[in-house]
Amino acid sequence: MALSSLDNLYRQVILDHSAHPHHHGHLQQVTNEIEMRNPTCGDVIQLEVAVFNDKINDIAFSGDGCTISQASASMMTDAVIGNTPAQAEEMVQVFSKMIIGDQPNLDTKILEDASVLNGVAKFPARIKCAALAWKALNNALTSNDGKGKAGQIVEHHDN
Amino acid sequence: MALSSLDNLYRQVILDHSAHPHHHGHLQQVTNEIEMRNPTCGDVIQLEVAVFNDKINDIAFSGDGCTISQASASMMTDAVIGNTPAQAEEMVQVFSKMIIGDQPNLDTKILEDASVLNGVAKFPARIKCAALAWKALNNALTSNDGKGKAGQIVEHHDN
Amino acid sequence: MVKSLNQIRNDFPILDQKVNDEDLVYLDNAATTQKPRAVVEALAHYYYTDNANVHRGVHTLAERATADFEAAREKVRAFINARSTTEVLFTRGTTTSLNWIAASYGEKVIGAGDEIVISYMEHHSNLVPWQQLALRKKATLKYIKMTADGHLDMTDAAEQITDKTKIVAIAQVSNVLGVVNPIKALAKLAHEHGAIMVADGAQSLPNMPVDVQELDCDFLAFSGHKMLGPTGIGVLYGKEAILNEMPPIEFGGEMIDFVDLFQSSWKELPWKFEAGTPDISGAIGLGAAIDYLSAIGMANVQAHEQELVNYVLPKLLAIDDLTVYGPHDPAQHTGVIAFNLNGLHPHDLATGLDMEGVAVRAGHHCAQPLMKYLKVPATARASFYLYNTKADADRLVDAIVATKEFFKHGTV
Amino acid sequence: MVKSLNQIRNDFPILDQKVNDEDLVYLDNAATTQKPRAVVEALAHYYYTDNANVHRGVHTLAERATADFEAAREKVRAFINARSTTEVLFTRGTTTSLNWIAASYGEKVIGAGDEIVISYMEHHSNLVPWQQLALRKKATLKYIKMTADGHLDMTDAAEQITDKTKIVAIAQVSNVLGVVNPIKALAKLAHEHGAIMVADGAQSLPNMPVDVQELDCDFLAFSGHKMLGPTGIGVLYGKEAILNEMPPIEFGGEMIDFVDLFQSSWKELPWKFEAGTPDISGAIGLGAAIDYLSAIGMANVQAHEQELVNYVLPKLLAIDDLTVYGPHDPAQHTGVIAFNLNGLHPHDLATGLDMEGVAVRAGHHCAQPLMKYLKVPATARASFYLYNTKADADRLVDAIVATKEFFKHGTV
Ligand SMILES: Cc1ncc(COP(=O)(O)O)c(C=O)c1O
Ligand SMILES: Cc1ncc(COP(=O)(O)O)c(C=O)c1O
Repeated sequence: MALSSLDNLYRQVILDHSAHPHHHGHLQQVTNEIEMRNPTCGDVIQLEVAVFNDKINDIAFSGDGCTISQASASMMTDAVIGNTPAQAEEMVQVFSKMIIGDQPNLDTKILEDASVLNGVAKFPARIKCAALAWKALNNALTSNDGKGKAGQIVEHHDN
Repeated sequence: MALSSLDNLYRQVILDHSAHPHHHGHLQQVTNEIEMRNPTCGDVIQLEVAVFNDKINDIAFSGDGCTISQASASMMTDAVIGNTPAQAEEMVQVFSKMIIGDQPNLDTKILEDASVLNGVAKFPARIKCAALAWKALNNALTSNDGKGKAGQIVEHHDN
Repeated sequence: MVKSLNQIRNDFPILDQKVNDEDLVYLDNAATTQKPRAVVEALAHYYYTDNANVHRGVHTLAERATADFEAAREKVRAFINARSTTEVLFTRGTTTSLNWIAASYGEKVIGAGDEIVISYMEHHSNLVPWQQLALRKKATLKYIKMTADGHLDMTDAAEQITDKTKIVAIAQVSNVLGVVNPIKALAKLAHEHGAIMVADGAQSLPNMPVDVQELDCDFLAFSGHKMLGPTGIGVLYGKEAILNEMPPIEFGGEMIDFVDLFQSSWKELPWKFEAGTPDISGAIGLGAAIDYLSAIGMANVQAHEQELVNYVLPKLLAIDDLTVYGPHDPAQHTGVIAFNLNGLHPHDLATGLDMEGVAVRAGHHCAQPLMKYLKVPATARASFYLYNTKADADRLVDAIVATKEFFKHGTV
Repeated sequence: MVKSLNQIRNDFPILDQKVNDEDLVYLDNAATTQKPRAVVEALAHYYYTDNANVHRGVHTLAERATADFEAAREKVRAFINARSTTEVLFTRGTTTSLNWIAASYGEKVIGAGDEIVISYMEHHSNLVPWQQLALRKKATLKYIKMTADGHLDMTDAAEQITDKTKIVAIAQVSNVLGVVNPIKALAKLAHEHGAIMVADGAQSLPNMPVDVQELDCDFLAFSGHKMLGPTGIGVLYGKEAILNEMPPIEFGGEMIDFVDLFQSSWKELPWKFEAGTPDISGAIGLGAAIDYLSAIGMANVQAHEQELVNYVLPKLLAIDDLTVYGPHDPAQHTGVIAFNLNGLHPHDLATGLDMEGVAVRAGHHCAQPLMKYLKVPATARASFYLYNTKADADRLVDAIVATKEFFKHGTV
């Protein structure tokens, strides 16, 4: 049955992250924060980041969303913690390229677990689910109003 | 050539009325008057009527328009002068039915010369040209603002 | 029905395809319906034989195009039993129709302190225009509550609608809960308080007979694309006396009587509101859709959908962990069924169903206030139409169960 | 051209028909153009394989429809060389596009005493919205004069446009006089005075290469149906910075970010302005039309029309009793030619031509102020397009002469 192809999207590690998300909740000290939505599906993420000495010291997310968006957020927090904002920006770029599937030979090692989300490229309707957390991170780090650079990180339509 | 069918529309009497319209100009004494337009083509008619003792004593028109609309106005004035407003209304009804060509056995004698405008039924784009003067008469006689009953007398689209 | 279900399905070439290696089951009809050949061929016929601009030309094609276009208006008039074609305005769709009411009638009539009454189940298109109008005018936007099973609470309606109320705007059929709202009773209530009644017919026109004189609503808005017609065309019905008093919303070609340098006057109804070249082929396509629906008969369309609901709703309710929103009595439920698998986001569910070839929607269905009211972030939604079968219903049920199993065990 | 004229004509089935027993010569292209098979087939293909609502669904058809729809937006972007698809809004047509600018940008920016500058040759759709805006805001509507041969008087433009001017709105190509207006120079003038430049592209987009970055206009409006596309679809191009500051005109589904009971927020560009289900098939059809035009090349389209004008204009000028409006130098004249037979109303002339199978328009061409300026109640107008031939031009000339003879002698 065609349902079997779901395996390509919902790998076990994704289901695990979604069921038991890492860094879920709130921080005591927050330097950057943002709330973002996928207007069409109603998914929403609140992201809190603590950047000290040019390092992402801590990060936490909350909100509502599907398996993919929750897993992606959890994996994103794992990947960026301990990195500089610049390195995190770099990861956002790599992730954005990965999920639209344009570059088959893309090196996605720096994304850690999140690299398994490459399967989403085959499910165009779900790309925005995977992208939400990363887009939120990008905006939290690069603009004040959480809107300024939203269009830059993913090449698909935001909705 | 297909131009020959123009003869059905532009009978000699129509060309004559258009070239030398009757009752063209203005009245000294006016009891009912109206200005009406065909919005699409820009044709416009000013109609002045003098009704005394329940009789259309005199009538005059001016304005701009095509051969059909000028001839129709001229023939209309000939036909209704000397009649009561009620008789004129009756003529308007007969004329309206005639030009849409629905009733082949319609008795159009009371229309006098105007009865030759029956050919217009075969030229749907020109029905409104023929109708303008009669519609103006109807409105001049039946409503104050020149709008109230405009829709009632012809069954096609006014434009 | 006049045609067999098989014959009907054959009229819709799109249904005969595989999606993700499975036969397509299209259950997203509340979003948009598929088009029968007759509609697509009406478009092609228009463009291949009659195409010209309307109401402008003296030449033969222009006359034919104008006659085709105005014939479509007459078909709409007859379909909703309006008194006259002067009451039938062509728009871009339900959303534009409702915005026009708010921008013209609303702008003129609503003042500070006036009330506009809607409900929690409204589609954003019948909510945000009123909300923004209320904000502009410092008017009060009021929401009619719902009963526990998702019906409009008519007791609350009688309280919300007061002498301060100027506009009541309610969907005739909900695009989420599958309930039918009593427009006629609401119109009576509205009129008793001197308010006008706006019916959002986006989900009712495709699925049941609608008679504007019987409902006595003052406005009715609907979309062609949800009733077998093309995208880009919709209708605003309005009572003639009200339309006559309304200023036009758009200005330009076709809608003018006379244009002077510093002032202008407008044509008669309905053209006063139709500025610019209209969607001629869209109107003609909608006319063909109405012909198609009328040949089947709207009562038959409704009966067919009811039969499907009678069949599928109990099966859905029998699935463990599945929550169905709206009434659980099939007799109370239209062909729009919203549901959630507990513990699974509806997006994941919809992706699972899509892998099985079953197309449903997942999200807030342009009804975020309703989602909040129901206390869910989103739902899945299956919506049936005249070409759907019991086999389609079975496929839906099976796919839900299979998807549930997949997510329970992390594999198929 | 890449295709021969014969090949092109074969792409347009409608041209191959008799009208009043004569082979059709369609010369009403400025009103609306005919559609090639490729456009009609794009509509049919969409409805027979991909149709679904866009931006809403998780399922496969919805994803395909969304991709098709957004691909059409990208085609428009490339066609006008906009910086980004965020600057390309789909509307119902030129008229709606222009009304949106007036209703949103105009409503926000124009105050009492401000000036809006247009010209005497504007189409009602680029005139009445500004006139009504000026009336609402007690602003001043100013008209740029024309030179004797029908060009925009740029000396007068420099006088009319002042520091009080907020909006300059001019047609890039006149739909009556067949002149091209210097949008780039006007934009420069407007910008020097802090005003924005609105270009009405309804008659330019179909007939010549247009590059919004080169023109540096702030808005550009045009219609699909005048450039081989379907009715019901049009475009509003706007510079991103300006669109970002503009409030949406219509509210509802698809354009919202978040809807709460008493307030809402909007999506990003371009969707902020596209409330409700868009004209999906219309956009796809326009995309197919752009593909068709691009394959031929807009420079080639323009050259072909120029060749026809070079051929026919001298022949028309040679007819006794025929008055041609606009420049008499063919090099200064686009494929739109307005004329009158002295002593005969253009309606009668057009009926005569129609009897000969030649479709032209007669009337005020939605340009009553221009008619007044020219001191004529109406004119006839022939407008050529890429499928017209020199034989068509001959047929026009012959039919005019024959009609003239008929009315001179009262018979054929
Ligand atoms: C110069 C010009 N502007 C605007 C329009 C209006 O276009 P539409 O009727 O497609 O809205 C037209 C065409 O009628 C036109 O020629
Ligand atoms: C109840 C209801 N109202 C309004 C709309 C908006 O219709 P459209 O998107 O065709 O403008 C819809 C459909 O999306 C609907 O279901």
